[in-house]
Amino acid sequence: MIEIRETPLDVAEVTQAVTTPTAGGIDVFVGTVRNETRGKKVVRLEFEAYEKMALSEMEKILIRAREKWPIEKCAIVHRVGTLLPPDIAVVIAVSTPHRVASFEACRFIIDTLKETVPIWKKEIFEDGAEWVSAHP
Amino acid sequence: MIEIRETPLDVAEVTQAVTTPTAGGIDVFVGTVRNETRGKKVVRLEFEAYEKMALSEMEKILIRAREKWPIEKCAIVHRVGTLLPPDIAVVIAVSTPHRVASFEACRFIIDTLKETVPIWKKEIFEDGAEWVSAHP
Amino acid sequence: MKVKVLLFGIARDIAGGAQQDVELDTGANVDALKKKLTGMFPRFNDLKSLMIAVNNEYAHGSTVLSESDEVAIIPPVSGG
Amino acid sequence: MKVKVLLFGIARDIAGGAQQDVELDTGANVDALKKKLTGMFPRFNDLKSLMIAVNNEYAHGSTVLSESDEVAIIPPVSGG
Repeated sequence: MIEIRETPLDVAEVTQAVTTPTAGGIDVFVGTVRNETRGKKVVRLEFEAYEKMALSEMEKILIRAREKWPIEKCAIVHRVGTLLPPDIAVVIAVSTPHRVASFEACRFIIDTLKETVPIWKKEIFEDGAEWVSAHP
Repeated sequence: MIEIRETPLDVAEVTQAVTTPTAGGIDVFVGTVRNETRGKKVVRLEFEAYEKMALSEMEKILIRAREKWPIEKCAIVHRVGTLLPPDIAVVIAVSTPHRVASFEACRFIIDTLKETVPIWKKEIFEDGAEWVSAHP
Repeated sequence: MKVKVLLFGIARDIAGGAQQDVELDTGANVDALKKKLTGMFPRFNDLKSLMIAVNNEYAHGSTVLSESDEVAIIPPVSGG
Repeated sequence: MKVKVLLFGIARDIAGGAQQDVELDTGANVDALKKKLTGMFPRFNDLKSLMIAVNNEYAHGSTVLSESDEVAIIPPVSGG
């Protein structure tokens, strides 16, 4: 399950998608919108994606994760559009036969997603806006 | 949120319980019932708890986790009674301002729970039953 | 004195019941209780570990027991 | 040749639009495109990084472009 959606994300749905009787552990990472960053109040976030490439990069991450860990099922669902604190921006779920691998794989997936997947977020403050991580 | 229940666990409910606008990352661990162990088919599991002490030991684990990581909210909900693959036995959720701490704390909590919390599971096979980890 | 001991999991199966009264000398400690119990139920010796909880806390061997304590046998745990 | 370039995030804001036609010599590569773009929009130089994707894959500087390619500017990503 790899998706980009404009509608609210459902943690139970994504967890269900990776649930299988052969797995004993599922790790789920839920990225939520914080109401402040670097001491400034965040009014809302605007997420946008280069959707076709983003889906392809997510697919590559899951392939790499499957090479490293014995993954039963895994899922990445990312939201785009306007989000308010504490809306869910991303849900990643990984099921593995034993739990340690689920934690390691899930962390690898979110870490890599933040480096490679073409999705951008703009933080809207009360007095301005900023594309996150754009400048050194 | 620290609970022991006989009814099915709800991942969304536990995640919701730790969601807060001050956190940016939530890690959720979901322990499910596997349909086989050491090559044998598992028909069902029977979980039992020394409930009062189990709740108290879970509370201690969350206190220790809060000493180690900047946790916003955390929750442990464990199920008891008869479970079938792939039912959910435990849900642990941790929200932190930044994601790395949520992974580390969640893993610490499930690792410690498995060592200290007085809950027992019996695996029922087609040809017998066994209390897990009871013997060397 | 008579101490009521709660039993769980495999310990309950071995003892054949969820509660067991154990006669101990007044002032006996947790180690004395464990010795008495393994004498009554030698299969407790086969377990990977055998902890005693007193009033919902893991107890040291030197913890002194009284009749009013809530005492429980904690065989190896396997939650999660 | 004329290459159509898709722009996202801060790159779109800097260029003032989600798509930009760029005139390049036939056989020009990704490095040549980046040079042209930073010439047209000097504020691209202020970004932490500037990647080019060709047909939905991150491209090396030596990748040769053609008019039929789907080319996109990828400013620093910030999903998750």
